Amino acid sequence: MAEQSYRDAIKDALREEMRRDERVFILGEEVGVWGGTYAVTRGLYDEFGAKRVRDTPIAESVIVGAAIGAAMGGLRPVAELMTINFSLVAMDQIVNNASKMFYMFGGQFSCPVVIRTPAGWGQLAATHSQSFEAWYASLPGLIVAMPATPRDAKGLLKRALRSNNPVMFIEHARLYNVVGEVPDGDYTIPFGVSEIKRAGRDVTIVSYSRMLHVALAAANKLAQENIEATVIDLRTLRPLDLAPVIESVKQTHRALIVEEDWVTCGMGAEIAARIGKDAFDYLDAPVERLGAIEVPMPYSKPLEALALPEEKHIIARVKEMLT
Amino acid sequence: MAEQSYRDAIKDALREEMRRDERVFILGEEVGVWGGTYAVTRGLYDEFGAKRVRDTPIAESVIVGAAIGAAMGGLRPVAELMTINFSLVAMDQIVNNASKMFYMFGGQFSCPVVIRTPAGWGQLAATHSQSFEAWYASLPGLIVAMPATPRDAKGLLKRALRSNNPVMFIEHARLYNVVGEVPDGDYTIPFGVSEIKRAGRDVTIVSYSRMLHVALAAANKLAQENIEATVIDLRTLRPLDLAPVIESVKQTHRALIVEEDWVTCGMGAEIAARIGKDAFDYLDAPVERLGAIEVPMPYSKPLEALALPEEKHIIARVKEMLT
Amino acid sequence: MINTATVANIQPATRDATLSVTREQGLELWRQMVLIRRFEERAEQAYTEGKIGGFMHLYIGEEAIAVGALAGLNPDDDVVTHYRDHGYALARDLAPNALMAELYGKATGVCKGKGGSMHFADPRKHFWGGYAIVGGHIPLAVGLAFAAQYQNQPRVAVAIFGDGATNIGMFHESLNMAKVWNVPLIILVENNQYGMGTAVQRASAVPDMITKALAYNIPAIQVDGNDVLAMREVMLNAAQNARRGEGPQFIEAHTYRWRGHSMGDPQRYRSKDEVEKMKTRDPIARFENRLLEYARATQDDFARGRAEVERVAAEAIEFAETSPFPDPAELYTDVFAPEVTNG
Amino acid sequence: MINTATVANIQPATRDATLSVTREQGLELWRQMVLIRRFEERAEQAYTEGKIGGFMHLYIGEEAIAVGALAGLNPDDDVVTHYRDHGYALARDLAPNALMAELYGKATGVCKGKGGSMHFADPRKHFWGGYAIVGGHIPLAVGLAFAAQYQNQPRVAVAIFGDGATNIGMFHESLNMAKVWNVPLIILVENNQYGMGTAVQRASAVPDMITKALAYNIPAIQVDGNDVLAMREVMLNAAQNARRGEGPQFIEAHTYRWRGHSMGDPQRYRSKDEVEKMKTRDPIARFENRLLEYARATQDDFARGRAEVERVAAEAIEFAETSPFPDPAELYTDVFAPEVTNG
Ligand SMILES: Cc1ncc(C[n+]2csc(CCOP(=O)(O)OP(=O)(O)O)c2C)c(N)n1
Ligand SMILES: Cc1ncc(C[n+]2csc(CCOP(=O)(O)OP(=O)(O)O)c2C)c(N)n1
Ligand SMILES: [Mg+2]
Ligand SMILES: [Mg+2]
Repeated sequence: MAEQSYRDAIKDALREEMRRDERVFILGEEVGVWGGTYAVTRGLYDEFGAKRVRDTPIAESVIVGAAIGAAMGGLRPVAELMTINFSLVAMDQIVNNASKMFYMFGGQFSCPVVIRTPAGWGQLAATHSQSFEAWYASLPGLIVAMPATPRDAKGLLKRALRSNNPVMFIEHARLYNVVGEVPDGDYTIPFGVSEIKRAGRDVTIVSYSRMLHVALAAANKLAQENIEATVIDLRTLRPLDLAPVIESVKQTHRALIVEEDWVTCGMGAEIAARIGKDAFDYLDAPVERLGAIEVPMPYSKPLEALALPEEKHIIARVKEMLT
Repeated sequence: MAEQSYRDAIKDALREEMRRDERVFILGEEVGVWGGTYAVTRGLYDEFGAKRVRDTPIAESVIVGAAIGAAMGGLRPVAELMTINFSLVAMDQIVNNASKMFYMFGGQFSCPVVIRTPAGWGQLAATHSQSFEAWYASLPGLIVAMPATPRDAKGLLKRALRSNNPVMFIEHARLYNVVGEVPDGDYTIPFGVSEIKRAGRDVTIVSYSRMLHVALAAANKLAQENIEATVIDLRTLRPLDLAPVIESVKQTHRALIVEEDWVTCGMGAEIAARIGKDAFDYLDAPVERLGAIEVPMPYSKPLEALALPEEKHIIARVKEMLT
Repeated sequence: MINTATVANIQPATRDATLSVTREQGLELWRQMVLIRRFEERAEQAYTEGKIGGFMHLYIGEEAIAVGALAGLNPDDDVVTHYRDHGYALARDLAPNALMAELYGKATGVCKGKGGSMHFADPRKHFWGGYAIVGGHIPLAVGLAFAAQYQNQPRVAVAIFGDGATNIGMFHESLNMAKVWNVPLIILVENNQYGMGTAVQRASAVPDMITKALAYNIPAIQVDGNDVLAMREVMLNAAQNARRGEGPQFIEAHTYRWRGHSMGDPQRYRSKDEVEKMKTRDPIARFENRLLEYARATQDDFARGRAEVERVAAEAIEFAETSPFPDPAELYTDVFAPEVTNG
Repeated sequence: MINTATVANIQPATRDATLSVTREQGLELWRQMVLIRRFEERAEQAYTEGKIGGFMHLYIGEEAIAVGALAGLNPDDDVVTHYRDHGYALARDLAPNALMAELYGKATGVCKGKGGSMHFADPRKHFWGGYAIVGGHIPLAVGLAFAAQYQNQPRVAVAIFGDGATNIGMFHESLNMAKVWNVPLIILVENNQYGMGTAVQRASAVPDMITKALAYNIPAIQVDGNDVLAMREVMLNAAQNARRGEGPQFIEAHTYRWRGHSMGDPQRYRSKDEVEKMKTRDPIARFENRLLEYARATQDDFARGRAEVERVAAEAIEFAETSPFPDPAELYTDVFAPEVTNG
């Protein structure tokens, strides 16, 4: 076990898989010479050369579409979209080609493509601060991973690179420098297995990606006031493993979902709906959701801060739920 | 009050608004000479000419984007997207321009654009049978209307054409021939007002667009077995008026949401989550959701039929809920 | 094949002199064209009888493009096409039975009935399918061409689509990246004069599709798409160039769509006269004349050929009619490929 | 302005002879360029001090394009640009105070602090904003141009963006539809040799952006973008053509980005030498020489002008520093425009 940043864990996953499988290659804007605008691919161009780490024009449709075509042709492409916001211009490729190909042609050929892209914010304003994981999670045929820790990022990405299915791999710009323990040697993490990060009797907090860390911090603070929260990391949003969530809610009788996305029609809606059904008889309070304020993201720093859910909101909401 | 088809009601809304407001014009693929592939705009080209009913190249990004620009320039464009599936290639324009413009520039200029597009199916296979209303309903800054009846289609569309905000106006290919009563003269229907279509004591069924009719038919059948359902039509999905739904659930203690979209992360998730919260103390059974089977839509007719929710599923589900 | 550097030289490549194939080859090309037409006429009839549903786009009148183009390719060259895909599938030798069954939505269909008319495919024949989003499949062809290049395989990939599709963004992004990456991609534009009801010049800023290749410095050529041998030759040539590392090649084939855009098109946008006039350029009739003149073909050959095709088309209908619909359980299969870790 | 029909004739339009403006006009253009540079240098410093956040793309070295281009337009011509928008906003006479306050995210900002560096706008000045999705604003300019045409107003619309943006689909769709609709659109491509870290020829199949106009039969011209008067002239000319109904016009302006793509760019993709060499073509210094030579300008004029600009930039900083942040309630305003029925 060594400590490693989320960024380096992802880079190692790419590097290791590129070493073991000639078919893996990377394409995207500034992934090569520049080394990736979030420096995730830095060094890979030097090691693997222009053939396998390929800079592209600013043309997300063909970045994703050509990745899909290359996958059909026997390769294992990793398409990097500089941010998830730009996936909007490649949306048709993801929805209509990647996620449907296997089914539409009757299972004749699959589409093992990995689309890596960070969500995030940081005074980037309305068009550059979005998070579309719930959209992607709505699509049959697409796997959606959204890891919170270096260990999961590496293990899930390696899993994705060996998968026979299209994977939307959503990173987070504000997690790249977060450090955590990463197992030594080769390992993968399966899709559709949520993880209990912390066990507590009073409330079940469900989260993923960056908000998991905020939820854990809030849980630690709550513990000082003798409120014990279970915190569960979903890790993949499709397949979505809610079994441990339901299990936990049966003990705690209360659930809070924390996401960075807008609440309306976000992941939390789906999770709340399912808890409301599968743990119906166990709930002592309504399932609560916490997410971003429903406005396009403003640039101004204090306004932006107000738009995002924070530790204090989680703490306050949990306390409300317990009274 | 006259009987009119959903198609003609929409056409009349367009015609009447074009007559009263010179700024209104229509653009889209085959809207002019052809008369619209679903014949909605048929006759308008003859009446208003090529200046105001404009055929475009197959280029959805510029169809929507130019509509937005024309709105900035003082016009009131109606962009028709042949089907909602093609909105994927215009997604960036809808999300990043239409829905954010007013906020991002500090309220300096608005974007009064109407995007008309039908959802639907009919052996059209995986890429042509989708329904993305929950995606659009997740966006702050965008109004999403999805009318079920000729009266609402006309009234909401006229409202949209006088609105100062961007409206995603989602029609349904399989409703165009449905006939219903349409008030005489000029009228509009406000956004964000759900309508109780039928009152009953036993269960609250929430729906919209085509599934509303299926829900009503099911409710009528259920009534024969002395099960009385309240059926509520949401009419607009953003703003979303759940007040009558909550009110009703407080009486019936049971709710079922029926949609044509996939259930996971669909509109039903949001509605179920809100009912679960706002009517928590009144629910005698979990909120239920019914929607399409979670697979890309198959072409084969019997398979397609199996993928879609039907009257009988609603009836069965309601009965389950009541036992 | 004219390099775009000298745009002024772009010339149509209509050649009508002698026969560039053997008698047997010629008769085989003819047979394929006739098969496509009869197959579609039978499908059209079945559609009218309500046995086929959804969108069905007929290729009647355009047969020479698919047949000639695929005759100019190797069987393992990758083909990606739009929804108007019957002609290509038949010319790539996909079984008429399985194709007709697909139209009927039967379990014996080439995609088990899940794809339908717009989504014929058979990867074993490097026929990667018909796609229904206009322009959405062009990037896939770029990727297939890249995969061949990456793996040092001598394959080329062909992206096929219509004049209307040249106006969408994905066309542009694909051609540009294909050229920058210098991949062995052949862009084949079927200019059948209309995108649905919109005549080319009402949708495109330039009347000639080859002009668009200039923006990417991609060599481009125009060809009479109703001349099966001319088609074959330009494709042979383009494939040769692409195969030897010269990067993307662009072909614009002129033809005319005899039928409506898809079943049920009221065709308000063109006159019956225009259609009748264009039908006089029937690629099959024209080729028959050439075969008679240059290849010692006889009316007997044609009669035998037609009878054979008739039998094949009838059998396809019979097969489709008698095949079972997919088992209801099939609804749930094929969402995800088996998740076997590959190491 | 060279029509694309005669592609062989496309020539750079660098003109360096006499002065085509009066002394006062010349000094004003010079002042605008100097203001843009000093404004940005001050912003750069403030960014380094952590007072400005997010993405900030500097225009330093490219000033002649914005200043010359807008000098060739009427004040009510519609302007839509990309995120690298400081130069255009200042050249369109938006208040430096409000712009700097926007960078600081203050309530007094031109967009109340909601937009930031990439989203300056003021519709009263027909400056419709900077947009941050590459190519995403080009369709808007088509719509604005169409609105002018529809309303019989003599305005033109200008879409401004970089070399890198020419590779995205929305560029293609926009140019094609603009030409088909013959709208008064001017496409101004700032070829600053890089899209982020990618040199033009690594991303574009053709090195000259004007070549892309061929695909739409749009008249195109290349101009030295570091020559403010040449810029003004080509824009005057393009605007005149567009205004008299000749449809879209395309301008490629050559320049060089002195700074990184945005703040914090490690610039691994180019050498310091290259940057230094390109800096010798400084548009401001070059124009000073011409003013000295042809317009009886003196070093005194420049000294006075610089002092004035210095004062304006300093005041902008002061204004931004002392302005309040938006009220928290502002977070919730401006999501929807007032829903007053208009009849
Ligand atoms: C993105 C998108 N927009 C619109 C459509 C609807 N549509 C299907 S085919 C077609 C016309 C295409 O014309 P062309 O490319 O010339 O091909 P042809 O049908 O003539 O063979 C249109 C508009 C679609 N399928 N996808
Ligand atoms: C669709 C999209 N893809 C990627 C980006 C990230 N990005 C922002 S600016 C830029 C480079 C644009 O270069 P160019 O068009 O030459 O303009 P310049 O910055 O040189 O002025 C990129 C890739 C984006 N904003 N939008
Ligand atoms: Mg066509
Ligand atoms: Mg640039």
